[in-house]
Amino acid sequence: MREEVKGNWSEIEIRNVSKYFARVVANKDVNFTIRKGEVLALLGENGAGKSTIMKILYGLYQADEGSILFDGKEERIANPKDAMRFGIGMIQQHFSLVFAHTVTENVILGAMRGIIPYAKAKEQVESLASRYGFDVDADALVGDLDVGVQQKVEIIKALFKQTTLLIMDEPTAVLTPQEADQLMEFVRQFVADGHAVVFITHKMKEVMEIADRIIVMRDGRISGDLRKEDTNEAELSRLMIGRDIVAPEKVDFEGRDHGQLGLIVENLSLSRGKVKLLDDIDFHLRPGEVLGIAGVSGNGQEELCETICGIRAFDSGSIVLDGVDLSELSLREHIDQGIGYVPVDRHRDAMIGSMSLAENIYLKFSTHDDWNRHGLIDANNLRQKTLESIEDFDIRAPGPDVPAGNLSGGNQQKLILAREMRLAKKLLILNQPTRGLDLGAINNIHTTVLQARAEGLPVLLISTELSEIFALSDRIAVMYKGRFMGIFLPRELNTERIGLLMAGIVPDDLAHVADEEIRAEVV
Amino acid sequence: KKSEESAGTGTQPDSSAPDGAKAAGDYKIVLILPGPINDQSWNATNYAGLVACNDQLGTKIEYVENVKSSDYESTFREYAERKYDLVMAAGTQFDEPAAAVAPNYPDTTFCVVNGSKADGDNVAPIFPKEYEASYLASVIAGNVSENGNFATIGGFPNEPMEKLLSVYEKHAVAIAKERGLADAKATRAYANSWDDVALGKQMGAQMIDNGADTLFVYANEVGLGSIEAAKEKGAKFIGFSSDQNSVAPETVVASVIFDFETFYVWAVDQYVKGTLSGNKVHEAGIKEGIFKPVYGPDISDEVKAAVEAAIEDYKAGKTDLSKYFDK
Amino acid sequence: MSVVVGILARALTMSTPLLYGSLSEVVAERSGMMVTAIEGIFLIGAWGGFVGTYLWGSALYGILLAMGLGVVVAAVYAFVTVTMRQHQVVTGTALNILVAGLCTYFQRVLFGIPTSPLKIERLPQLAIPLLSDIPILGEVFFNQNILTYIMYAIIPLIYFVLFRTSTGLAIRSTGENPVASDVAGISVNFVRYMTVLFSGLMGGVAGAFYSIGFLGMFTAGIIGGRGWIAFAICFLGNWHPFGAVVGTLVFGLAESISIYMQSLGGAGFLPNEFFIALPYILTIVLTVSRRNFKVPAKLGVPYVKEGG
Amino acid sequence: MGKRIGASTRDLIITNFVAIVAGLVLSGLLLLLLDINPIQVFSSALTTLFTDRYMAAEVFLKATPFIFTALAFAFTYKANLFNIGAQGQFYLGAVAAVSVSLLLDGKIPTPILLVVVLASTLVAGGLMGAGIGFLKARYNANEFLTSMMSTYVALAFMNYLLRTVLKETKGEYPQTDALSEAAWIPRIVPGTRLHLGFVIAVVTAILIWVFLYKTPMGFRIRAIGSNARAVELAGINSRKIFVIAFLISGALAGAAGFTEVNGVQRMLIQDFNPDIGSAGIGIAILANANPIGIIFASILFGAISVIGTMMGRMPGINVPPSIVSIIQGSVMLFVITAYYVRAIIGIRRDKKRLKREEA
Ligand SMILES: Nc1ncnc2c1ncn2[C@@H]1O[C@H](COP(=O)(O)OP(=O)(O)OP(=O)(O)O)[C@@H](O)[C@H]1O
Ligand SMILES: Nc1ncnc2c1ncn2[C@@H]1O[C@H](COP(=O)(O)OP(=O)(O)OP(=O)(O)O)[C@@H](O)[C@H]1O
Ligand SMILES: [Mg+2]
Ligand SMILES: [Mg+2]
Repeated sequence: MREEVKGNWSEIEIRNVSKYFARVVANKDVNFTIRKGEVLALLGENGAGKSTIMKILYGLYQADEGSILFDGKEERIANPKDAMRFGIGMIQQHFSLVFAHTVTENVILGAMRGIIPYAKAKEQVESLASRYGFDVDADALVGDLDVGVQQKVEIIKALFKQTTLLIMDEPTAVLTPQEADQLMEFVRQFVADGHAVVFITHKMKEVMEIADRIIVMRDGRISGDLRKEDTNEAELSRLMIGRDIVAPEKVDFEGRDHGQLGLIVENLSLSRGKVKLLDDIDFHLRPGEVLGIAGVSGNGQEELCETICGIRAFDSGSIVLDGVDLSELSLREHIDQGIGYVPVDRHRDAMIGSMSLAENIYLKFSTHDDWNRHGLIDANNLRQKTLESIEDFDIRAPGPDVPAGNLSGGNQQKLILAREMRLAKKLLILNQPTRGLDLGAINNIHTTVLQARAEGLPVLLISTELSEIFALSDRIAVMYKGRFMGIFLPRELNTERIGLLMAGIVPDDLAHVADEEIRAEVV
Repeated sequence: KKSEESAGTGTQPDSSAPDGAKAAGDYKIVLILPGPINDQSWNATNYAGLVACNDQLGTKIEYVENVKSSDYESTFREYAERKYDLVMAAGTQFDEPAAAVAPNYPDTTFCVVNGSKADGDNVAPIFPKEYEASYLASVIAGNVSENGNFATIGGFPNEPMEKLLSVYEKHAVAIAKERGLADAKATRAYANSWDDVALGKQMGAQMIDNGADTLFVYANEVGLGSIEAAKEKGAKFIGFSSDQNSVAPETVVASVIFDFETFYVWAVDQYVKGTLSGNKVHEAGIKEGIFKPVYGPDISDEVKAAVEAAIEDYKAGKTDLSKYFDK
Repeated sequence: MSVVVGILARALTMSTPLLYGSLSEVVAERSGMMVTAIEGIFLIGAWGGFVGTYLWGSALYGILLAMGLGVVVAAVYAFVTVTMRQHQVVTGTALNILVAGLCTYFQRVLFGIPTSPLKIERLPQLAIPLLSDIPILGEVFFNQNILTYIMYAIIPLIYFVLFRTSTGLAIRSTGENPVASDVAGISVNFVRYMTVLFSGLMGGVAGAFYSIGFLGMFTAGIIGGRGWIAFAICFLGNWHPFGAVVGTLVFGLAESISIYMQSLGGAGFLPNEFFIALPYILTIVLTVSRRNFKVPAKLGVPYVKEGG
Repeated sequence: MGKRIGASTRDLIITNFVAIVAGLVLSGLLLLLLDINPIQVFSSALTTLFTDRYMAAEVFLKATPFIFTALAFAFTYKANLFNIGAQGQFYLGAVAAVSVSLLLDGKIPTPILLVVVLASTLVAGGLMGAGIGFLKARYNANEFLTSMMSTYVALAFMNYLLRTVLKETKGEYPQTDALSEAAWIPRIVPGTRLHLGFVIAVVTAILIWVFLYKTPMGFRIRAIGSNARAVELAGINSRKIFVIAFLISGALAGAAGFTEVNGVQRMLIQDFNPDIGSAGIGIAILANANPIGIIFASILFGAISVIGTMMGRMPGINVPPSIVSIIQGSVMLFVITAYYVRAIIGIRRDKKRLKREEA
């Protein structure tokens, strides 16, 4: 028994909505309208309140003040079920999928009653997928899928419920350029069918590409409500941040002779079962150089970082840092060698949300004699160093004693970076350091990276964000199925070529230089 | 105030005051119990003894229940401090604490029920010779068993327990053999619990499956479970310590009860008369009349007569039970 | 032969309440709720079963009261852990202590201080015609009481509901990722309340089994840690109904065999206490040896929607 | 900032006080069912508690083992681990205490003997704890289950020893011989049973606080509770920390065996203090696992237990002993509720302030 679907509205008005969390005003007097047949972009920095206002519309949160009107009639949305009844679907910023279940089970969750006709459900899922050209195996376990495919599962999930308004919260954050393009294509098609889309992002480029109208939010308030034709990136950026942003300048790398210094990785291989996670990787990363590694995530980037950092063992090859063979060292000794590492998932790997900023910094120094005194933690010294970091890295926090989990994502990332920079005497490894961050925070982190480079630190930068790779790297490697597709100079590549390399295809005109030795001479 | 509310009512019999001044009701007496008085077993039995004293002797015995082992000593001390004349405690586990406290309070008499440690002028434990009761039980069992296969379950293995079970087993087997059951034998198990009823049932059922037709269990609530098993499987059960016939009249063919009412009255009366002296374990048994058989309808007159004969012989000193003890 | 049949039949009998308990725990834990109040629920079920039967003279009333009281304890548990989002282990500990006190206390309020045990009529052994005549199997499986027969039906039912219906899907999703349920329009709290209350219901029956089905009486020590065994079986059965069935049978058998050894007067070289500890040692060994546990990802984690 | 802390401390005190009172009121209402006047009973018990030195000292005596078992639970709780096997570790501690005392008493001077006995209880409880930690670290065995089950095993083991090698000389009952005076923990208040063990417990609690919050290892233990992987990637062997945390936890519970055997019971008997493990969990929660708070919460539980005892001894009234469990359980439950109430109050207050500021 399906419930009555009331999706035949033509516009939704959000009127004077305010939402207060205990210590923050997430939304204040928010007003705007969503119309059918339109892509509405919701633009704003981290913490601007974009997710919150949409969660209110979707019934996940309740507004403290204000109302929601469907074609001028006020309606109460007490929970997502109510929202679904109005044809509203929402894809969360952090996917809300059950990893242990199949695609079909995820899609039908909450959309069926009684005994599940699995075969029929599977058919429906497959037909939906093919309608939008999604290549998804309905029987696969979601946990086994790449994030790009998971994104598609989320979309199918929403569509399965006869969605007329699809809210997508930062859908491209984890996608490759190709995947992002596909997504945009889907959005256009979906809206063309007379539906509506709210597209949350803080990427200007996407906004200009896809939006019909743009709502800019800052500090929980609406700072702009514009048609795309009437605006430009600069204006949006000002509305979003409240000031202009100056990108950090990169001084060109000069080919200094560093002999055996820096990081030398030779014939590095690692397999799990029959799968080659790392396949014969060779490179020499010199002091003062940024080696960018592009590639679709899940192609061995994380494994590469973790083997270099000593977190993971490898099968064969060698890793030498400043003449020291790392393969014999323990994890602790790797760290003591002076390797700083910012992992891709800070919540899982690098941070303790319930502990203070100071304790998070101390985390990697608890065995260092100069951080302890008489067997006790040297609290004064720790506090001092934390304050220094807060100052140097512009971490926005009430003080060194607040829990790190209370900081926004960008500030958490700066905290991790601050700690790792203290450790990084010989090598800095960054895995997706700016994923999901806003412009201000990204800018800040890029500055730090370039400064480290200027001070002669070798930097290994992994990113799926091509603009970032191009902006920071001296040389670029592309990873595909655990292999380096080659190491190139930035000027040898463009988005299209990189896209092919990322798909495992070497463009003909590049073949002759796709080799580390030759590159070394070029440099 | 407290005297009006004290446990037990009943008319005051004219108890003869030992030194002409004090009546039974004037003594401050308390009974310390290790468990709750409604446990339907050991503590309840002792509590019944207390009520009987208050009824029959006119005493005003108070009680404390559920005293934890870490508080034994402090409880003794507390009542001694408050100048109680007689402090009773139900259970052998009180022996040591009583011995520890007694020397400091010479005016208080310490009486451990089931106690066996009597070092001091004011330490006067009373002890029911349980093996005499199990001896009576064995007379019944030996005569009612059809196949001579006896099963016994004890709570925890300890010396008095082992004695009483040995007497029961050996004597019952001997009688069965006399009756011509050449294969007569007894199997013993310990539940290692006093209160796991479910375990008692499973264990009882198992022993019946193993071939036993007559069960004898001395393990408080555990025994209740075994009765259930016997009932289910049609075996016979010899009740012990309390009248268990009523629990399952068809199954519990007879019980040998510890008449704690008589036992308590006997002990408290001795105290009131001034004969509950220290440095001595005051044992009671068949002679004192504290063990009584209670028969179900299926017990024949011959069996009853055999029990009576056993009692008379024992009273006359014709029976030596120590030969049944394991050495 | 009859010894073996006896051991098996008893194993099955003793498995029944454990299975009620562990199946209900499987359902609740699949939704992310460890019902650590299970020991208390068993106890109050045993008590309620006894009281209902004793006062109103029918085992049916006893079972109903047991279920009712089990649900009440479960409701308190759910309120504290779901609505108030407090720690499950801790809440269970508090409730178990409280329930133990309440049962003993009300036993005295209702029945005073009886000198002989209060007995009730046990549920009868119902031999199923024909089936019970099958050699060995018949005696073991088809000469049990009604609660055991109901259990036969409950096993496939729970499997079916968990894995073939949308209700089951909602339960499983809620334990794996409550956000997913929430976003899909399923109330996480509602699901968790329901599974916990169901646990209360089943746990109540399990408790009643001891007093009504097996012993015909109530004592304070009647459960004696068996609730925890059911709890452990849920883990060992890998949160699967069939796993729970296997786990319970293994336990019932271990207990039966250990009692058999004890009934022989000990196995000679091994002390009695070893057999008493055997089921617990077995749990530890299984916990250690069992690999690839598929623990529900959000087991024991309260669902916080709007933090701070 | 200062005002905030003031307000939340006030919330803490008020809500916990209300919780305790609520527990008492609930139990009091139940007493009416037995025609017992709760006000009379409680007030008379409280009066004794505050006027009778012996009874007052009993409170601290009872609190002593609670402090240890609560610390045992709190210690692993900080590492997000559950050692609910404190009861079993206590049993082993008690076995160690009585064995070593019987073996050595009279042979070495009392102070040295007591130190040796204490050490042996720490080792006994600690080893058992470490075993659980090891299974967790090595096999990822669920510590909740293993620690729970280990208590039953420890109990069986203790009973076995009591029946065999530790059985009293006269060989009757499953209990040990009494310790001679040379093995007693000295008493600190004349005319009461309060012994030095209480002081040791308090000092231990303070040391544990220092350890957890001021030392690198304490830091790691707390950190691992929140995010084991992050700690691991910081180059710290998390398995080792599991074992260490459980070792210390077990040792703390074992120490309760020392204070109970050498300070109170002076022998070991069957069914010895069967509830201090679960009480420890309740106390640790009451104190939010803060070692200093545990001292006070233990004293509260000590008082509940003494009040229960006194109520059970009032001549002619005889409150049933189960009331102690009811008070304990309901106080715990209400204290847990108080956590929630405080959180709600805090959020309300913050929101109100926020709206005021916005306006
Ligand atoms: N569950 C919550 N509890 C308390 N505060 C919250 C919660 N969720 C969000 N906030 C607060 O509300 C503000 C708005 O958050 P929101 O997630 O809406 O921002 P956003 O614009 O989506 O940011 P981002 O780009 O990082 O996703 C945040 O700054 C945060 O402080
Ligand atoms: N569950 C929560 N409980 C309390 N505060 C929260 C919660 N979620 C978010 N916040 C608040 O939100 C703020 C930032 O959260 P938010 O998730 O918007 O950050 P973010 O920049 O979007 O980070 P991320 O990139 O990781 O999403 C913090 O100040 C924090 O106080
Ligand atoms: Mg965010
Ligand atoms: Mg957001």
